[in-house]
Amino acid sequence: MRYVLRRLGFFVATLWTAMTVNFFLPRLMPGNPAIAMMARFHGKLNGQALRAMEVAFGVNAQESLLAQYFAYLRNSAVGHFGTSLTFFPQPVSGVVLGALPWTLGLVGVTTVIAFFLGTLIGMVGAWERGGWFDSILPPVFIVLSAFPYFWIALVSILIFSISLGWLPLGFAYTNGARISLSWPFIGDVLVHAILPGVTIVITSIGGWILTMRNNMIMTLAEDYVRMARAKGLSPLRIMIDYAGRNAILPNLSGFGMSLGFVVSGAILVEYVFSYPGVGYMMLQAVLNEDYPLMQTLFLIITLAVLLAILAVDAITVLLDPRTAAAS
Amino acid sequence: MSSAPASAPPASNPEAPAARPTRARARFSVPGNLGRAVLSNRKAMAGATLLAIFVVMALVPGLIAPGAPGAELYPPGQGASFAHPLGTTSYGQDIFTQFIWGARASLIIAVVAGLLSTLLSALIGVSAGYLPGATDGILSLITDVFLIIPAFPLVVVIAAYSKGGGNATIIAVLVVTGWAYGARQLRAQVLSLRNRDFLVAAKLRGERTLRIIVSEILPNMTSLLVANFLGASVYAILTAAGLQFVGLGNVNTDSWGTMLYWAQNNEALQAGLPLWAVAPGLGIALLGGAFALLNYAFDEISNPALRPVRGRGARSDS
Amino acid sequence: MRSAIRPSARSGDAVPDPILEVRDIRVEYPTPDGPARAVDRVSFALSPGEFLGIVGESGCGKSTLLFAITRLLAPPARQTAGSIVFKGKNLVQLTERALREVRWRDYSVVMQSAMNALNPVKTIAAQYADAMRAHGQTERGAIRRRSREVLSLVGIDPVHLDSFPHQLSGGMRQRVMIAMALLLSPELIVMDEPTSALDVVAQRSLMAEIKTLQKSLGFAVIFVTHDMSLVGHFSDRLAVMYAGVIVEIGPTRRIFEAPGHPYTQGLLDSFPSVYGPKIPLTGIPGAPPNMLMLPSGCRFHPRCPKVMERCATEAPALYAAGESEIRCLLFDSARA
Amino acid sequence: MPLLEAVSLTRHFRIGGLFGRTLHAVDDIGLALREREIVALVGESGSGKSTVARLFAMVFRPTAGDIRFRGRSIGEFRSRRDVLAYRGWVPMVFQDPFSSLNPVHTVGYTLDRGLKLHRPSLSRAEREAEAARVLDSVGLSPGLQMLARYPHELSGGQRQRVGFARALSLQPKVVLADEPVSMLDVSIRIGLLNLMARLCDVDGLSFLYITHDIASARYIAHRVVVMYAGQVVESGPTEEVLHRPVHPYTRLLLSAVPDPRAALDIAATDTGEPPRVIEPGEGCRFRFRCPLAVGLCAEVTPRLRPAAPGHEGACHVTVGPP
Amino acid sequence: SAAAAGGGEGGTLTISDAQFLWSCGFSPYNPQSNFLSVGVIYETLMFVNTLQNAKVTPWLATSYAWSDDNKVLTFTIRKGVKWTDGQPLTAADIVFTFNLLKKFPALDLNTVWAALSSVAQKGDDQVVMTFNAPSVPYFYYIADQVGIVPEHIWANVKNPVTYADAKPVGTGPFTIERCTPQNVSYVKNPDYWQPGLPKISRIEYPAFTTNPPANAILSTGGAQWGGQFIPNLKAEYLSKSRDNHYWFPPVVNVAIFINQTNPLLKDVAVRRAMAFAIDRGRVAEIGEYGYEPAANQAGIVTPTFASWLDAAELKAAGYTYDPKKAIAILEQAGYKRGPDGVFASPSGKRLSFTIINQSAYTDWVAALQVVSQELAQAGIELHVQNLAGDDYSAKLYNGNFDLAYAYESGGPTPYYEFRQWLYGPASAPIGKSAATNWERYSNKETDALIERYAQTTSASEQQEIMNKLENVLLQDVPLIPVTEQVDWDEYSTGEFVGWPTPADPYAQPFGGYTFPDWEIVVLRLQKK
Ligand SMILES: Nc1ncnc2c1ncn2[C@@H]1O[C@H](COP(=O)(O)OP(=O)(O)OP(=O)(O)O)[C@@H](O)[C@H]1O
Ligand SMILES: Nc1ncnc2c1ncn2[C@@H]1O[C@H](COP(=O)(O)OP(=O)(O)OP(=O)(O)O)[C@@H](O)[C@H]1O
Ligand SMILES: [Mg+2]
Ligand SMILES: [Mg+2]
Repeated sequence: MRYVLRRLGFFVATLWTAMTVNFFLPRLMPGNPAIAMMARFHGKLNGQALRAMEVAFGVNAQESLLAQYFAYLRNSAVGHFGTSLTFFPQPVSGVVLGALPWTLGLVGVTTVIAFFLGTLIGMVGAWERGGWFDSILPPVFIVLSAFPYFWIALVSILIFSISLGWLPLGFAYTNGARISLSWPFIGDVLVHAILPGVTIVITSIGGWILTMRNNMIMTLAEDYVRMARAKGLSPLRIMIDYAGRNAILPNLSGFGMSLGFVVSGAILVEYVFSYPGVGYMMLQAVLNEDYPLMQTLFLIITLAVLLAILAVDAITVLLDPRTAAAS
Repeated sequence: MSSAPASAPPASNPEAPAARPTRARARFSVPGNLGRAVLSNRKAMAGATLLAIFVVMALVPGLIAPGAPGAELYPPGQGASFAHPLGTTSYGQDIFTQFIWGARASLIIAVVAGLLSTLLSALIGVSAGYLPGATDGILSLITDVFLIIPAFPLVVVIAAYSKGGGNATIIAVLVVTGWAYGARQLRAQVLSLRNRDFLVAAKLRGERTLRIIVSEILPNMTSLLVANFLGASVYAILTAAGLQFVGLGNVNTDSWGTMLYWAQNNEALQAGLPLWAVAPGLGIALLGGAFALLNYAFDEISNPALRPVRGRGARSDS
Repeated sequence: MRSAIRPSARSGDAVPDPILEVRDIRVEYPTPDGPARAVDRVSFALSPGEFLGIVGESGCGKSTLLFAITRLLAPPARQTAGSIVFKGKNLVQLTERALREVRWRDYSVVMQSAMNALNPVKTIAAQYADAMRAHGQTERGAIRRRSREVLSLVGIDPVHLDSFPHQLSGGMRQRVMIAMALLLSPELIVMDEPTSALDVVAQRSLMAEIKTLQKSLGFAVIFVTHDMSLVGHFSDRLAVMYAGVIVEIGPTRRIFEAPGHPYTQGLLDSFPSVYGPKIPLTGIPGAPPNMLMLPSGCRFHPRCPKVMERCATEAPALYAAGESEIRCLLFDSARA
Repeated sequence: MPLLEAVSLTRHFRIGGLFGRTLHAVDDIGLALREREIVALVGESGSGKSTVARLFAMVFRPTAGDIRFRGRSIGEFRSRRDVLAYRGWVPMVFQDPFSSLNPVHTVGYTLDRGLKLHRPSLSRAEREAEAARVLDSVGLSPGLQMLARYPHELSGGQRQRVGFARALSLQPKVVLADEPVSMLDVSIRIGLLNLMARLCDVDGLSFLYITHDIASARYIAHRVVVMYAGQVVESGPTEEVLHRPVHPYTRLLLSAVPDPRAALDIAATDTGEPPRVIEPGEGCRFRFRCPLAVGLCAEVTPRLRPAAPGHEGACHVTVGPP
Repeated sequence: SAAAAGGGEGGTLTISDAQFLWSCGFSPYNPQSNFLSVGVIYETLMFVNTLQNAKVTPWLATSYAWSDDNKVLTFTIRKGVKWTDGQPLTAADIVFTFNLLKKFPALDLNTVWAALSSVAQKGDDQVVMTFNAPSVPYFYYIADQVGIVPEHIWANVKNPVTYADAKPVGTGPFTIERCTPQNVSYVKNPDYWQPGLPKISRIEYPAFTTNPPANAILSTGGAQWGGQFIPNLKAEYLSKSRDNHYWFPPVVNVAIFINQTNPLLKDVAVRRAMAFAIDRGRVAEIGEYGYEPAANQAGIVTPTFASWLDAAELKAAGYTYDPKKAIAILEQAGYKRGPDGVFASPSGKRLSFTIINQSAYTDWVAALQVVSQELAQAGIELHVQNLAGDDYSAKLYNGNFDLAYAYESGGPTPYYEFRQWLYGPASAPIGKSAATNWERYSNKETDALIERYAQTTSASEQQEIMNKLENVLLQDVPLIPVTEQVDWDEYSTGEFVGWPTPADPYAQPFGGYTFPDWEIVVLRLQKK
């Protein structure tokens, strides 16, 4: 009971803090959206258009900051996120909903893949400690994880798209293709996801390998693993059911966090690959001072993290009977 | 049958034989042994060597590559040659010079941001772990909130806001968004230390709380603090590079991230000047890699259970 | 003028038809300062149904020996010599796959701390089932039936089969472990300090229970502990270890009545008694040796009250002394 | 007047938060320690022995009751000076020699800090000399050399002695020794017990010796206090309690004490289950395991009553109802 | 490719340009996205060609006429034009369109209602526009920049300001088939009023978030028309195919705007010295890879507007790169060089300035590095402050700068740029946002000249006025044109022909932003 209350308090406090930060931060920035928009046009716009935009965006409608803040809280609560300035005059919710599936699909799926692959490699590495598998894969991936993501992405675009021409150099699907649930389109999407996906996995897998390997090594020294060997269980069963299952538990909470960070991690990926997801949108929102869009994205990311943590909490309880008892 | 107990220890000091500090160096919790430990670990050695090279580059770039990194002095777009080992940029700057000078900014960001966020982590994490009840609750909540608030977008926003502030702002941003993870780890560690009798002993001795934290708890966490510092440094290197790459840093600084920004803007990879992008990219990667390797190895050093098993070689006579 | 009788030569006639014969086992831990020999040339034999206690101070290599016997040494430990013949098969030569056959069916293990030896995320029933399935018993009903049976044997309500380890008290967990060891009715159960995590009262009552089970089911037991007094009542034979070697082995009663090795004497002298006269005890001066820097000659000589000159240079063998064998030059009748 | 005395000492812990329950770690106990006396506090795991020590050491505050040092309630010690003084008179030796020394500090540092805080009149050199002297006195010689050692360079027995030295350097009146030998090898254990006895005889120290090893209690203690589930169930002169135990728990405990030379005698039916101390309610807390339990035991908590001069027990059956 | 498969017989034109993600709104009055619709979907009354001295081509209007006092402009509307929903275009639609802009000033991107007083229908095919004052230059905004919308649809739009217009109904040669944030697909309007046009069947306009993929797709033949800066054009584009071509016609000046309120910069000697100290050729070479030509101090973009240039005056003024001259000017004006080589005013103020710049425009950042190195040689210290877009713009518009690197929007003649630069009433005090004239130049005579130009349709008079305005730039140096901003235009003749070229500059070449010009281009294009 106390546990549930604590969790609840934590969620509310986090959400509120995030929303507040996210309200005030952009407002501290100089300039206004109309000016930001002008800047983007590289002088092609007539100077008078600035006035027109200021009127359209309503940026000069002066209201006290506090009033704006409460209006913002109220509107957020009922799912009113306003109109995007970058994608004027589209409603923010539509813009975000259009972009979210792509990000979740690409970055979300690859994060899950990276987690499972990394966990697997860490597990097998620890199991085969000192063997060739363990001496090669973990160190290589751990060093790779310190590489700048965008750089690996750029180099792989150069090699696989531009030089070899094997894979598309960006986008979520072929331009002009009709978005549908047909096999050709899905195939098209998958082909487009290979390069960004693989680069994400390559650069993010190291962390999982490291923690899983360390946990696994600790777990392998536990008496119950020795006990499992003593019982004559098959190595696979010991590795997965006895050592692995226990070793993965500490990793789960990290996984919850990272699932939520999918959205933020997407920024560079989508920037490099012209991927039409929320990460790129975030960057645009910041550059264009698109408060409504920025705030909604922030909110969504925060909510995503919280939801992911909630989900992971639930999974942890399923996997680890002790947590249920502790609460 | 019985003879004089030739080597019997004096009765007053029964444990003397075992008291010789023979196994002292097998323990690594004492910072003094750190260097030795690093030397004995291959991964740590590799990381330390790389780091040493970068440190030299950062300290005396002028010795390795005399000349101003930003000066547009040479014919633009040259390939690698004896005069320009990495060629020149589209603006006629020497890429090698830029590369060497760029180490400094990246290293400074890594070290300073790493240190500051470790400091903040330690302050908040240790206080939360050691102080009871409400203090812990509030500090933990703050930590969690900072963990949850999406860091990179926050970084982007702050960086965009504080444009032109240079490295100081980037570092501030990295610290603000980077400390929470470490604080949480440190808190957990303190919680496990909290009920150790030596802390009770210190309290019973009459030590004040601050002194207990500073001189009894913190020294016990050196390995975690070091790991934390290394992790925070990698985070700083990568995030700063990412920021500079998307153009949110100060584009006039001499850093690898900025070099990449310029290279990317001039499409160095496609335009036949791949070294312009490859060199700083590798620089960041290797610097990050050096920290990562050190960290990886440090896990092994500070946690004996993780030490590598060298399958062969140690087998003795039988 | 008796000659030193090597245990291998003797075990055959002392214990007819041993179920387990351990010969010259040596185990090393590689360390930065060279290999630490935690177990050195240990030999003994065990008859069916026999209860062998192994005692010695903390760190003298008891657990290591036990894990070597059960082939459960985990890296970095390495067995560098010796054979372990169990029911006619040399376990050292068996492949991991062949070993899996033998394990649990023919011998099982009870470990020191039941909390750590039970997988915390699986129910007791699942852990029992794993063991039985690994040995060909796949029928659910039979698994369930047998699980209930063994739990009842150790006096635990079978409803606890569906509990997780953390839901049981320490004493119950230990019993669960012992029941698990009985699942496949093995002929040998190896126990590594199975009660040391328990309160004294619980410790004694569990020991009594083990003894009862052993008598009724007839399995042999190797029982490792550092608590000499604990095995006094229960074991048929006793092996006393010091710094990786067996210094004395013989019938328990005999050792308690007339300890031969000065170390054994010292051990017995270190326990105050609740009964009898209150006498000042001296214990054993000094501390156990560092495994990396073992004293030359007899490993006990730096602490030995009866040390002789040759002790520092000459490593004693196990010498027969009545029903016991003692590793002390005092008993070297050949030279004495 | 006893040197150190607990009167109706009670300590409860709240567990489980909002709808949490109360754990009665120590419930209304009385305990007195005279000068130059070793009192053994025995009882099984979780019976509240450490909690009593920590209450005496002012690690915890009592939920109820009082602790008096030379007749003065220690609750009155409020100023830092008073508290410091008390801590110097009544130091604690910890159960676990491995966790009670900070691995990053030398033996010298540990001792020096204590001296600096408690005996500020000593100069730096005097403190060093004093530390070395105390180390020598507990058999860690040469003391001067020991000062530079780190804990990991010491064996368990040596650490335990450092722990003693740390307490002794403060020139204490009473030492609270919480299971000081439970983690040690037999060969080292006895040496420490001998040291305690000597300190009591020679230097006139008092000890609260906490253990669950009744044989070692007999070996050094003048009096024995038996605790069960947070309460004192029996107390009296050592030989008296051991030879004529009145409480069924004391008897059980004694029957579990190994005497290799004697025949085995233990009720195999007793499970050794931990006592129930979470909201225990009225009634004898041992009744669930007690072979003698009668109806009254479930209704009325037995109180300590004299069974013989200086020997008290709390049992309806053996000592009689209140 | 999948796109080509759906192209039909006319072929699919793919445009490559670095944009942000599409918002899929096509309102012709949304400044962020109107370039996607004005022209190809919403057509204009006339087409005014910037590259051919403002040559006018009739479009939705067949003719226009100014009244004698240049205060009334009358258009005759074309007959037989249909909206893509089948309704006919009428003069009422034009009247409705302009009155919509009046009602909702946020839509009036060119502030035409600053000059207009009324728009009314005359007869069934004429529209009469009345101005407050003679306003000849407004013809360009009214005829060429305002997309005409159908009254029968827009009259029902509640709030045209926030109306996205996802399914636009226009008169143009294309309609929107599909739009996703990543791509806009145009498909030909089969009932277009110019028979036989357009010849191409589809246009795909993908959104690239950064330059490199846009460039890559262009050079690998995935797109046929591009409008972005390609750093190493030869290696990266031209060498890839013999069909790949480029044409970068300059249109406006990139200039150093000099804050006229800065006490040190008030001194014309300082401004002139700077104009001499900058090697425009080198800036163009290093900063712009030589693709953007050096500008001249007269402010006339050449060769585009070469006929307007008073070459003799320019030559006489002699603003060639000459650091010695710069130093001489300063010394003559009483400035003294300090020990650090930087000049100081007689009152001891160092000639040290900060120039604000857009950090996102890497070519400018590079260009300014050259500029600051050059000014340093002439004893003027320059700090470059590269700012994020919004920060930069805020400073620029509010006049919070010493110097600013920037440009103004142009028009079909140099007049437009000069008006933006120099017209005093269009400016604002420091601290208030100025739409144009960011350097806060203020000169009554100049203002009068600019106003007089608006009153005449006489070419010779216009030329005379322009000569005087050029002189203002030469003598007063309110700003220093450094390079000439070009329209980046890369195209492939592999699939389509009919592109504008220097030999046939029938429209501004690149599609993005240069509306309605890109409509003119796609109407000319045809399969090879
Ligand atoms: N992983 C290891 N690396 C090096 N030495 C080890 C390792 N594990 C154990 N040892 C050493 O081997 C020796 C024997 O250890 P073992 O655990 O067998 O002792 P034990 O008799 O079972 O002690 P205890 O009674 O404390 O369980 C000890 O000296 C120990 O320090
Ligand atoms: N800080 C605390 N918070 C909550 N419960 C506690 C705390 N300290 C002790 N307890 C509980 O109080 C009871 C008595 O504990 P205590 O440590 O005094 O027992 P003990 O007799 O010393 O046991 P042992 O012999 O195992 O050391 C136990 O049930 C314990 O769980
Ligand atoms: Mg052991
Ligand atoms: Mg205790």
